[in-house]
Amino acid sequence: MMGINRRDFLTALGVAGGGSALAFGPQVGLKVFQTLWGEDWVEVPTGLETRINSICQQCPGGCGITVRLVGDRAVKIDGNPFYPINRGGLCPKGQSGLQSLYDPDRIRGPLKRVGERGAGKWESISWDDAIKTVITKLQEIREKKETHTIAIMAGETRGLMQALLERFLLAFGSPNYIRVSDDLAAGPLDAFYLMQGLKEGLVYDLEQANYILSFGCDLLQSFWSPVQVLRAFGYIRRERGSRARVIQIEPRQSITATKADEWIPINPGTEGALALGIAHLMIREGLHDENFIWNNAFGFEDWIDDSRISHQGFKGLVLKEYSPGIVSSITGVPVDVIIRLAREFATTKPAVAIGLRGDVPSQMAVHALNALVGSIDSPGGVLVARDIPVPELPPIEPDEISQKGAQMPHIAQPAKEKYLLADYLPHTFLERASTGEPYKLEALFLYQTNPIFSSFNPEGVAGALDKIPFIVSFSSFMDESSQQADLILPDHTYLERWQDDPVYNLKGYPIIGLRRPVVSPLYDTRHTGDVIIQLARGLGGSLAQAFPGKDFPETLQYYFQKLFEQGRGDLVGQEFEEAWSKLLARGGWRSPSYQTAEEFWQRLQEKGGWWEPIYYYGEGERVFKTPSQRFEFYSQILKERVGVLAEERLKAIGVQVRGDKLFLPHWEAVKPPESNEEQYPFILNIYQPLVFAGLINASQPFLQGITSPAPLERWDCWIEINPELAKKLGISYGDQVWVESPRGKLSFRAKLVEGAMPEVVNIPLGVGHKALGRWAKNIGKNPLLIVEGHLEPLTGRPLINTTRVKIYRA
Amino acid sequence: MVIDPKVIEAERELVAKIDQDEILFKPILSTGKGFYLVAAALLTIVVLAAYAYLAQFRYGLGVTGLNTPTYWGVYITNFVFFIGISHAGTLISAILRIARAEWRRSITRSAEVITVLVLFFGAGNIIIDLGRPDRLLNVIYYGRFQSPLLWDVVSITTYLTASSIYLYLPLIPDIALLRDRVKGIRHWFYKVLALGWRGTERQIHWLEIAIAIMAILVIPIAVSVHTVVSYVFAMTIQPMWHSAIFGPYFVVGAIFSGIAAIIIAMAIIRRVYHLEDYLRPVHFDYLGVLLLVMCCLWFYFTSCEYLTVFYGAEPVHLAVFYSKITGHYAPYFYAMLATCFVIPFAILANGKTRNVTGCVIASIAVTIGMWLERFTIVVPTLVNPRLPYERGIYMPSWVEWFIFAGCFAFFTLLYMLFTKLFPIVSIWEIREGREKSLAEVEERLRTYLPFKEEVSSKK
Amino acid sequence: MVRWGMVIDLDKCTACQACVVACQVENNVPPADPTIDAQYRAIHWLRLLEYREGEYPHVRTRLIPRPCMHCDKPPCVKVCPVGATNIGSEGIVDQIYGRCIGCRYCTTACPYTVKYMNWYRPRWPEEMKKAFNPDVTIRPKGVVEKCTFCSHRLIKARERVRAEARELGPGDYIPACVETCPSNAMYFGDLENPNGTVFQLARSHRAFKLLEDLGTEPKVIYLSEGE
Amino acid sequence: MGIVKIVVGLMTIIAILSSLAGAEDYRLPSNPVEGSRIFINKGCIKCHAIKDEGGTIGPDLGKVSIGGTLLDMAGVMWNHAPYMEGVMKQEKIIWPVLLGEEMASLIAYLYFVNYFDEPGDPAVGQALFVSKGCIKCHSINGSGGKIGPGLDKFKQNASPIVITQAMWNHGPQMSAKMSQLAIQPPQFQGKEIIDLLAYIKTQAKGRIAGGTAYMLPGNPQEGRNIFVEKGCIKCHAVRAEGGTTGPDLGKRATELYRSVNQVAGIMWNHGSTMWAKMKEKGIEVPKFSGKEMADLIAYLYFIRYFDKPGDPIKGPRLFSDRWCIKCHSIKGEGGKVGPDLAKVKGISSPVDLAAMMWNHVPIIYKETVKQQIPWPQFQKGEMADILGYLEATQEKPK
Repeated sequence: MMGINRRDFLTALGVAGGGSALAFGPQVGLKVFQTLWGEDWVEVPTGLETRINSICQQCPGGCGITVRLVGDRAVKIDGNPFYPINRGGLCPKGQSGLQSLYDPDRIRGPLKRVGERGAGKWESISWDDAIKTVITKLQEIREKKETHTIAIMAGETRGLMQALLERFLLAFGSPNYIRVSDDLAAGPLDAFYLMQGLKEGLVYDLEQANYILSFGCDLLQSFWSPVQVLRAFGYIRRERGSRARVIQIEPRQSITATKADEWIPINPGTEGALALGIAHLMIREGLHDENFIWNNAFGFEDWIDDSRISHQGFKGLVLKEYSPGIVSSITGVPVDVIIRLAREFATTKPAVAIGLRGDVPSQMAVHALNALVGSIDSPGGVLVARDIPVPELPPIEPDEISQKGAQMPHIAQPAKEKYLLADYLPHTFLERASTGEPYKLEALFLYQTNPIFSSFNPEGVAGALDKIPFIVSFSSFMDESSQQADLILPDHTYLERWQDDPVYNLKGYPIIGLRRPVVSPLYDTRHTGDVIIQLARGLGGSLAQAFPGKDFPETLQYYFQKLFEQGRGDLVGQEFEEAWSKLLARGGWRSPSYQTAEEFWQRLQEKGGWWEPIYYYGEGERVFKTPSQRFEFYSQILKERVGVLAEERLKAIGVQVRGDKLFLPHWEAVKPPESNEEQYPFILNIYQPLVFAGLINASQPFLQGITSPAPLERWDCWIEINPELAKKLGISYGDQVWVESPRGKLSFRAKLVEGAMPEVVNIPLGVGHKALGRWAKNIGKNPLLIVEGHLEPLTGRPLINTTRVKIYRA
Repeated sequence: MVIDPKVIEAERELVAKIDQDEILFKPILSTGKGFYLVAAALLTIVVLAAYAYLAQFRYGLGVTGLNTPTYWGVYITNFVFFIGISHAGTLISAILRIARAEWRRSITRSAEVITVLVLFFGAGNIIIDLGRPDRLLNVIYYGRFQSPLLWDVVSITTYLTASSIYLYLPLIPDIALLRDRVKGIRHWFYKVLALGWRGTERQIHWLEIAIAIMAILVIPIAVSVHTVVSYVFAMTIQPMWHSAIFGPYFVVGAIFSGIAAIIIAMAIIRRVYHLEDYLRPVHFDYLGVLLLVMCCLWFYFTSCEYLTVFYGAEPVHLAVFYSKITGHYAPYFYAMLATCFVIPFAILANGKTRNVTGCVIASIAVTIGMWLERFTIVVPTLVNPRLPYERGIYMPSWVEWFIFAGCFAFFTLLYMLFTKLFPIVSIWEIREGREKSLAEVEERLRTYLPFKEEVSSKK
Repeated sequence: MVRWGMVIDLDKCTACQACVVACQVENNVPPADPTIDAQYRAIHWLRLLEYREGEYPHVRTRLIPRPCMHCDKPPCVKVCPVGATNIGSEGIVDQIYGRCIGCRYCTTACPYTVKYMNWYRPRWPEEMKKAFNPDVTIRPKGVVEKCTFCSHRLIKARERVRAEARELGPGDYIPACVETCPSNAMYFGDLENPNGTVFQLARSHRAFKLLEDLGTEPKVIYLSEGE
Repeated sequence: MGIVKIVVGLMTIIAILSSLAGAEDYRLPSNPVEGSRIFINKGCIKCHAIKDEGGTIGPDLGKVSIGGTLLDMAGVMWNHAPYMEGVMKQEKIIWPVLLGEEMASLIAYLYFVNYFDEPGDPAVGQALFVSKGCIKCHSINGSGGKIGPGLDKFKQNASPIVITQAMWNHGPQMSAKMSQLAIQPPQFQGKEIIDLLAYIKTQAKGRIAGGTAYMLPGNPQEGRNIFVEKGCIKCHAVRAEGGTTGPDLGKRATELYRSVNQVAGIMWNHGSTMWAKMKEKGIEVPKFSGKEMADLIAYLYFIRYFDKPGDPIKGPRLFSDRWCIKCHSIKGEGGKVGPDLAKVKGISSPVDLAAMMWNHVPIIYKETVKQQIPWPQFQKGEMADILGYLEATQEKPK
């Protein structure tokens, strides 16, 4: 407690200079002077100073925050020193969080569209009316027995909120929960699935690694949980005994490449080939971890299956096809560098290779390197995060209509036998749904997502939204997609609401943060969880019974009560407590810092979260969920999925490779079919600066102000060109340059950077909004408008760095 | 040969008029339409400038083109420039007085007026440049003598006082003359200012002593003023500011621009008030020679400065250097070189072109050039900071241009008003020259050289 | 006597600029907008400098966070005509906004260009004024402002320590930038305390200062990148 | 005169004994781990680590065994106080002030740290599984004898104490089987049992309902109850209180000051003897469930923790020998720099006194330096002696 602060602002205003004006008499003089001088006074926040712990939501990273309040005003956000994700640190996004709370362009109450869609004409309505409108609409749909024609699109959300949304759909009778997550930030999750059989939980134990080989993963800028990586980076550099080496392989000299020990420029899209080249050398020189491969891997050597057919193994393939010479010619990386990398990577243990979620074979190639050095489920390698406990909600009993509706095919389901590895395609479903394939949507709810901005086809998505008769947005801000909505039911910002935030950290253990309101809602907004529950209650029947609490906070308390009953973990604490918990857990002990559920709930609010800081190595069953219960170089999961496909189908989905090679890590050029290399000689490389990774923070001026460390690159978007190339094209610094792809052209300000490859031009992603308030609207351009958006043949995931462009002076 | 007595009468009248220096009183006693037109035009500019300043006062210095790191621009350039011009007067007139250069008699007044008036604009530009002009008095309340800016405050105040006195002293006899000629309010006005001047021996004696003291006093003050002005820059560690020759360099530049200013002023007065008889080509010729000398000196200092920087080749200094030689400020730099050296040198070095027109052209060039010189000293250094910041290009805004123009207009207006109140050529000194100096010069010359009489008398 | 100093380990620094934003939030530095930024008038008491060397592919880029150096021999203090810029007994170079006359002599004299002018009255939308830190005055137009090592925190720390009847210890007073640094690359403390981290790091073989040859004796010490 | 002295002396002894006997159970901590929070909150962690985690300025308290009785440990703290005070002044750390209860809790925690096993080596365990002959009866992953149950049925992450408890519970049967099969019952030395348990643990296959099988650490108070309820006390005495069939465990306290599974191993090693004796006496072999064994062992572990009553003769002597008397007086006798120690208020146990001493270290240290008195050092037991004396001299409120 700090006591009361009472400090006047601007009292030291220069009255002295008003002397001449005083000639007219003090009062009049002062008035004249002030009018001329144009100064004003600022109200001072006063009141008791307090601190409240909560969880940041400026990105999905899940950092713990401590908000400093003076009276009822939040004045500063800092990291919560007890919170294991960030330990008191906070990234610039977290720091600028108050600008989201106090954004002058926030939506201040429920809005109903009047006039044309997208015309921006709104009418304020009461919450009761708004909810009634939605209920009426939903009842209509229900009466038509078409409950499956509603869908919820949700962005980065997890935990109870996701559970409630899914539960609402299920109880209502729709399978269409569509989670849109920021794929750029994830690691090679598809490879993780194909080779280890797990869909989530991929973490890199950076803190214990000695050699980090990053294949285009812009760790320091666009990782899903930035502070964790930044913390780990500081730690491995200087805090622990030995200093880890970081190698960044990337076409652009990103901040990560700048801060790495070495930057290795590489032709875009060939990272997988380099990984295979490194694997080739490691195997040829016998540097791979034979022990791991013998005990824990499948498909390394050639093998014979049950039906006596012999198959090629990883070793054979790599030795045959990826000699350094070939790899060098594909990647543009000199042979000696490849040799050096292979030797360093194999001998500086623990080493870890980190990739991107690009094309599947490349992902597999990178992930295979981890197995080659035995860095799977070992300190300093790839860990498999322990499950985050999911407290159960009471079962629901949907009625007949709902049951029928929920059994309908998912609306975003890919067309049959296309995109084998995709359950649903959040990025393209809207475009398909607008054609009535598989069925038309009657209502769409948007929660924490802005598909018009973040999709590759803004016009297409906008057009698709146009065809949906009823759109409800829960956004707190007037973003592009909310502009197209019929009804906006604004949510609180993250500093005004209750929420849980389950997340795992880089050490692979589960954490559940408690986000709680630090200020009471500034405007007439409402928690979307409350709205969902109100809708359910309004609709009645089985829906009303589906929710255990009367509102979201009550449900949350119920949820944590269940967590308490599970008898796991403890409240978050200092590093010592982590070690102490581990020490106890090693002997099978646990000593929580609370006894009763009330105490748990109380202290949870004080501390900010719950954790179970335990990770065990060697739990083979948990780490390898593949058919062979081992790490699979030869992915049997993929084989099973592909197996049903005939030759022509493979051709149709664009997979060129056949036979065993298809199931092994390999490299194939991802060549967009319509690209003409002569006409469009450069590759467009889109990257995400830290402040806009996640694409939700463009409306915060502090972040716009630091988009780039370099001059003239703030409040704007730019194109990075190699100076030599620029000279050839007659472009100089600051010129406006047209960037033209087959899809269209945009002009950007030219920045000449030595750290750009001559054949690659780089553009940051994050600005270029057409809405979202005064600090985002019409600032910069969105390069996604000219991206061709090719889809990965197996996952249907868009590949953003395959577009070819030409550039010329505007 | 018989001469028409009418002609003789006319001639006699003319002589009497010349003796009475009627033409010098004319501007004061009668004012034409042209004056009002010009004054109105200038006043318009001044009002616009005042408006511009009011905008700046209200909204802050943001209305200028200044930025980070170009914190100083036109105003500081003006400040240095006007202070430089001020050397015109006092210094030239004082030196000429002390040197007893007789040709000075008709030009001292116009020079001294420039000094006094222009100093207001020099100091004024500093105040205009302040972010908080309302706190100006803090300089007195909290003044810290270690700041070169405070040295400036002191030396400029001193200089302003000294040069005002130095202007006023030789003005007293002329005011007395005017007092005796006019009636009404103006009589009363001149009576107050004349301080009871009767032209007695004693008064003349003391006046001459006072003028002599002031003339001597004003020279070191003038030199110090501009040295101190240069110290504002030289005392920092910024590249191409932190230079030991800045003191003399600035003084030379100041005298240089000062002479140019006098020549222009003289030319205008001569034309407007038809003073061809008083301000003769010979004056221009002499001043032209002086200007030529200063021009060479200026060039010498400039080359010293730039050559040492170039040869020393310190990267930070070179960055500034090249921004002037080949970079964004090259146009300014070469314009300065042309107007400060090439044009005046070409005109003045040649006796044939060193006529009135030639001198005026050269002077105008020098005036422009010296402003550019100050600009290229102030701005490029700031635009090229040591650390890798963005190089903001400084472009003065309309406010700055208006205030700049306003300063010139206001200065001209005040100068015009002065000519309407006081004789712009010192009448009594002209008369004194006519009455006493011929003999005195002859006497002086005798002390320089051997003369026949002396030889004979010695024998 | 205490001498406050900062050590920035560039090997740990990740150029995330959290310090930059933390500084702005803590010190009520107004956010820029496209116009202000294009006019080079954005104020960042702490900002990132970018040095680029070499040609593709052998490019070396260095990113250096730059607060005020709080020089022991500050050129800005020397030139201030009214003593608005001054150096405290504990080495913090501070700015008295109420005294500054806005002559900008200090800004031009500073070789690090760390001082900023309020060209206009700082502008905030009404809503964002709620986030003002009550401990830091809002600057009026026309005065120069700068990094103060968050000296208001020192004042508060002193009050707190006095209330607890003890001496000021390490960690009691930390500027906002150091507090937030996610990679723990920034250290702050007493340069005279031989047991302090800052003292020891400042003497590391990797230590260097910006423009050391100017003799301004900065109290911000950098640790170079690499082994 | 002589007789009077003896009488007074005897009375003092009785007073001290009775007060200590009363205090003993009170001091038996119910949750020794609680002290870990005091360890953090009071800032001990800034300088000291526990098993590698924490500050590096002071020694790692999880590694140096400062084991001993409660007051002995307080004595060790006291002895190092001037050094700590110096370091803390340098580091500008505030001297942590402790309440008596907090001090007891903290010391209990530090004492308790070694209760937890260091992790065993599964590889060694695997070898032991064969060499100790377990494999003859038990199987793991299908290989091994079929006489006993397969040992991979244990639940994953289960505490090893669950396994040792099961061993104990099945002990008589196993023992019978072994004698039937003429197998020598295995004896475990040192950490062998921990390695063996580590091996079994890695092979555990059982699923855990509800996600966890962690146990709360043993509760010595509960352990004491179990010791009585399960009838251990019938054969074993602790400090002469209890049966005499088995050895007095108070005398074996040092042996029992080991990690939980080592103690379990010791119990196992003596198992066949005990069971035989029990059979002889017709006592049913006690079975343990839940965390009973952990609690019991925690009690045994804490036996050594109890101080012996202070020596009434040594106490007063120490008071003058260790220069206390230079500053402090008792009932008016002694120095006047510090307070009269007989009049100090709020004392209910020697630990309170120890805490008070600790809290005043900075002041006392300053004074000792001023008066050039060496820092008083207390050897084993001496703290109990002097504090016992001081407590006995307290002016009890009537």
